[in-house]
Amino acid sequence: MKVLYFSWIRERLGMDEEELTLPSEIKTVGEFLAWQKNRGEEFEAVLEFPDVVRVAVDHEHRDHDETIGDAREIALFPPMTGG
Amino acid sequence: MKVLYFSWIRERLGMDEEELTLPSEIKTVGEFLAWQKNRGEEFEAVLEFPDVVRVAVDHEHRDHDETIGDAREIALFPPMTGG
Amino acid sequence: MSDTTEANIQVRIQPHDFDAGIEIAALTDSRFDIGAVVTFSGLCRDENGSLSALELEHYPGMAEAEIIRIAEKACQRWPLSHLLVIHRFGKIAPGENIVLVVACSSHRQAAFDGASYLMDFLKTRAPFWKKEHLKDGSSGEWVSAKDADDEALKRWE
Amino acid sequence: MSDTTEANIQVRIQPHDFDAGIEIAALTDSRFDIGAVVTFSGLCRDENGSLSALELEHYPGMAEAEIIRIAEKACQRWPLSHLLVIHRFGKIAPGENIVLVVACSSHRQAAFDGASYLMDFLKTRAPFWKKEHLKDGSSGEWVSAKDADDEALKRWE
Repeated sequence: MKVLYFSWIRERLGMDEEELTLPSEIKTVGEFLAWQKNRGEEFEAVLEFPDVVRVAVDHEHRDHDETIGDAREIALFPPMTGG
Repeated sequence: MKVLYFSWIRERLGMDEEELTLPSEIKTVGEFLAWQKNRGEEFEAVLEFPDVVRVAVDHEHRDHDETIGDAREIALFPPMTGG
Repeated sequence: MSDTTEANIQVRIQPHDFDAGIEIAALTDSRFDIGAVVTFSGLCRDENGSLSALELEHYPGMAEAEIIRIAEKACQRWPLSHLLVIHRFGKIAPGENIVLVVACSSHRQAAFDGASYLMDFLKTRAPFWKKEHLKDGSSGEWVSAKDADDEALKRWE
Repeated sequence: MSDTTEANIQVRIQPHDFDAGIEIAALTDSRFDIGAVVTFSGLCRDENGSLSALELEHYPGMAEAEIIRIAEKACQRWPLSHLLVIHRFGKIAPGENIVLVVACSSHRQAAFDGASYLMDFLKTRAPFWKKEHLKDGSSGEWVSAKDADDEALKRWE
């Protein structure tokens, strides 16, 4: 599964994308974020306040309590500031 | 005093403007319209339903119960359809 | 009404066409405080294909004065840095422009509200009248004022 | 969503500038059913003079998809004959264009509401992020999302 990072999350993690294989017990967006938080110092800093992190699964916004399903692509980003 | 006519009022009266001297007893827009109505057949037809006739005094809308004052220019026209 | 507010209002009553892009550029070039520009363009419609042109009659002098009064009220109500109104007169063919409003502000809601308010009052208070000219060569009807346009004013009370 | 509705939505995510007048003309030329066109242009502001540019980052693929979803909802809610959205990315200097929305309808209130709805949801849901670059050569802050933008959505509920 491809995981993308944008804006200050991308900058703090020092990467814009990576390939990940998730443990099968991870079903929801929230579980995915909790798992990510344990992947090192930078992930812990980025996910210190997970509520501010927005998640899209296959180009669609997903709330933290929603399931990931068999996603091809997950993206993590801060609240949007376009327009 | 200059009196101007627009749109179908202009067409029915067959003139776009005229010079008039009003009797001194005419104070309000409504009194002016009532006086105009007696000026002949075309005026009677145009002012059959005076409520639909809009009046401007010196380029400002005036309700029928407002006074004319010492106007230089009065205009009669139907409801507006610009834009 | 402050001088500053008045300086930012432009009203043009003209027979010739306009270009919204050129007007937006003229208002925003070399400015760094305008975050939002809302334009309204009103066009001549002809849904049943019988119209040759609309003829726009106006009351010279009052048309400008009345639109300026409406624009001043809009500028008192919302923080608009510019408010431009162009209204054409004369014969206008289907598909052609009739009216343009350009409202500039630092914030988008003020620009939307200012332009919408201006159009609602322009429709019912600016002295313009439309007459239809039909394709068969006959002179059609004077367009009737719409109750819906009077209704639209109530939301600004 | 009917085919007709989808056919009338255009979304472009691009680095280069746009011209509102050209876009309006492209949507309205040879059409006689459009009576009202509302455009919203969002520009890069720099009120204190310290900004060199905003850098707009976006999520390719999702940016288009999300704006199309918002546009489809607008077209379901109001009778819009066209809804065009152009959003730029990359470095944008103060005074330059960032976003354009063009909403066409036979009636003015639908065009105003459609454009305003689209901007409110684009602001909070389209995946774009702005970073400041300052004139002193330093990289400034990522622009923070505004609570007021979330608030603005409530009037469409």
